[in-house]
Amino acid sequence: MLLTGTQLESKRNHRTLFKALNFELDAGQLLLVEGHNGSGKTTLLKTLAGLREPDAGQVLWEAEYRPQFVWLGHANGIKDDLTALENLRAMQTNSLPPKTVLEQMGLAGHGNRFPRHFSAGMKRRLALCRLLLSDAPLWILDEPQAALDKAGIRLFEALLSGHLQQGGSVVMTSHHDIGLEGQHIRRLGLGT
Amino acid sequence: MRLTHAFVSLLYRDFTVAFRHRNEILNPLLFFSLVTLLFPLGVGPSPQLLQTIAPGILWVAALLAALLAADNLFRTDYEDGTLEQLVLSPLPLPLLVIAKILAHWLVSAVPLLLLAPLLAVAFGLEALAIGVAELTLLLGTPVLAFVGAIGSALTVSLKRNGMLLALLVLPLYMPVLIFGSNAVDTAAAGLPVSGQLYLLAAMLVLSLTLAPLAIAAALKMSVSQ
Amino acid sequence: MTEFFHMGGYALYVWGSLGMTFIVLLLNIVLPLSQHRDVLRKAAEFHEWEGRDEK
Amino acid sequence: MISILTRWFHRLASPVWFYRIAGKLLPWLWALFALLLVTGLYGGLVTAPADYQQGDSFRIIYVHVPAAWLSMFVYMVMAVSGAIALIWRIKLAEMVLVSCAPIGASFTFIALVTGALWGKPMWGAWWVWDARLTSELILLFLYLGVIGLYNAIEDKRMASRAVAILALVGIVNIPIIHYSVEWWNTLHQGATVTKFDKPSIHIDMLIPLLLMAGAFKVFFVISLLLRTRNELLERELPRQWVKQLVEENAND
Repeated sequence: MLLTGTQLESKRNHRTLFKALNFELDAGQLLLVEGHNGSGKTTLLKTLAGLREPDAGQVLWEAEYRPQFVWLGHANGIKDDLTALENLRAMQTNSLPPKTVLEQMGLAGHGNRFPRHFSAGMKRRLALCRLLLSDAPLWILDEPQAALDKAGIRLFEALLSGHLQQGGSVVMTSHHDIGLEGQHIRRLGLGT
Repeated sequence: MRLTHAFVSLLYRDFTVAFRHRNEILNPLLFFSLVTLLFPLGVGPSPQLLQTIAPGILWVAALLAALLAADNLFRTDYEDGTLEQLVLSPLPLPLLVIAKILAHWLVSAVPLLLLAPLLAVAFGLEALAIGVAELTLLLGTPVLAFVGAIGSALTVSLKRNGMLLALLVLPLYMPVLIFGSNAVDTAAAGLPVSGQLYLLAAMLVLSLTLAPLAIAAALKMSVSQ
Repeated sequence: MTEFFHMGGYALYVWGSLGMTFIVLLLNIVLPLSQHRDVLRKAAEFHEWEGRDEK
Repeated sequence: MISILTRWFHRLASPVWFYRIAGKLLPWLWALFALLLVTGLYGGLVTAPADYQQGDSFRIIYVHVPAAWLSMFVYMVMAVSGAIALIWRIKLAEMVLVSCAPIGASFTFIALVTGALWGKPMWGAWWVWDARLTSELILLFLYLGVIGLYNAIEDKRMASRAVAILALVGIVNIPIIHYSVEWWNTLHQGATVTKFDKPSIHIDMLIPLLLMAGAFKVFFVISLLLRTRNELLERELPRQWVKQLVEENAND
């Protein structure tokens, strides 16, 4: 098992976001975290990413420590004052040419423009380039499809299935349904 | 190798972002000169008086400019999500923090160093005192940047934190102010200033080694909000 | 006795310091005690409310 | 030996145990405080001879000096519990850290006001830029910074971590601030001759001073226990043991 969460609990002062949470995730699988707004989805993802410590319980990794992973939060993690290509070079950890990644995400020709002038959907696509610019086996994504148009969502789902087929794994939250065949997906409901 | 590459590229990136906001680089400078301008209006134009209080004024103005600049050191990165990515980077956060603060210092404090002599002349300081003032500012402003960054990292996740940042950081600025302005005073009186300069240098080394650890811990705390 | 209170002419300063000190000390006892009462009341409300949920 | 220590250490961390122990200790501490205070004050105000130079106004040191000592001691306790909270994540250390700040600020305030009240008769000025008083004033701002930061962050666990970091940064800076102010003061010595160090301490002047210092330290522990208990109840409100506590409290 790549990742197992045992008896996880997280609180903000007295408000318990989640309690006694158990789940597992194996390589090649996607864990879809669902729940209404404020049910602690983002907090759970931050706990998995190590940005935040759980109040109780623990996250166990197959290789005792957290593998390399890509994090995508609500915020895009891109600088409005760097050109799209400069942003890509900043987030890059593998050696893929940024220009081809830009084209792959449907942003061809915008390389030297500033994200400040991009639409929300284009900014999200630029942020999603982070997934292609890293060989990390694990993706932790917080509502990656936010602000994406239909074509963008299809593009993103293609990325997902490609990553899963290569044995990668994903933990993500989403309000849209995921257009993948069911066998890869595990679901985890919060705030029931 | 990956570390120096990341260090340099982060430094370069922050530099380009700052340069794309050229007008914002002027803010600390305008603030610095305006504050120094206030004192003659307040205490009167008599040259002897201005000459004696000039070191203090220059240093208090530099202190306040550093405090003002410290506030938006991490704020934009926090809002656009790049701070999260920086904290999650596999490279040691304290070192990346040093790169960020070095870029911040180059952009906000170095122009100040160029402007200070002009204002010092306006206050009637002679060449030697101005030279020493430059030296103390050169040694002191990085300390102000690092200590300001600790306060900024602790309060970046808070909505309105202007006064709190000043309350946290100004007491820690006081030793730099004491030795900085006094060194210029003593130089103006023609006495040796090596003692003060060594102490400023010691504070610089201390903040260069310890502050990044506190800043990294504070950023991890702020990002987890 | 009045000689004692006179404090060699410094009565204002000596008794002023002592008085001020004890006011601050008193505050450091009275405030926590009243907070203690408030917290217990808050806890009582919380648990009493909690109790009604379980029934 | 180690196993006893670690067991004790972990039991200390369990809230119920701490709450009960604090409750038992308080009456004894009150008795000790009263004893030390009465003997200290009696010694300081009655038996100790008047100072040949300052007359009876020197008696203010029986409040000023213990408060100044304690204001430093409390910051150190704060920094140590901050370090424990950061390194071992012990909740109780976070609560002690947070409860120390207001007490430290109060004693710094006492030291400042009594310092001014002592300075007035001797040098005719309410405020004297003396090295010790100036350091004390800066220490007050350090405490206010800690209190300000803690109240500015809503999530109490994050606030405690932030305050722990600030307390450690503070403890590193306190010696630097102290010696630079000391140096700054001797440098501008020409302005006002301020000989603020304690007058030549005669034995029956010293005993009450130590008694008063002891009384203040015991008082610090009392106020700390009271505040930490409140912090404990606040944080552990939904817990079962708080429920029983409330019920116990209701019927007696």
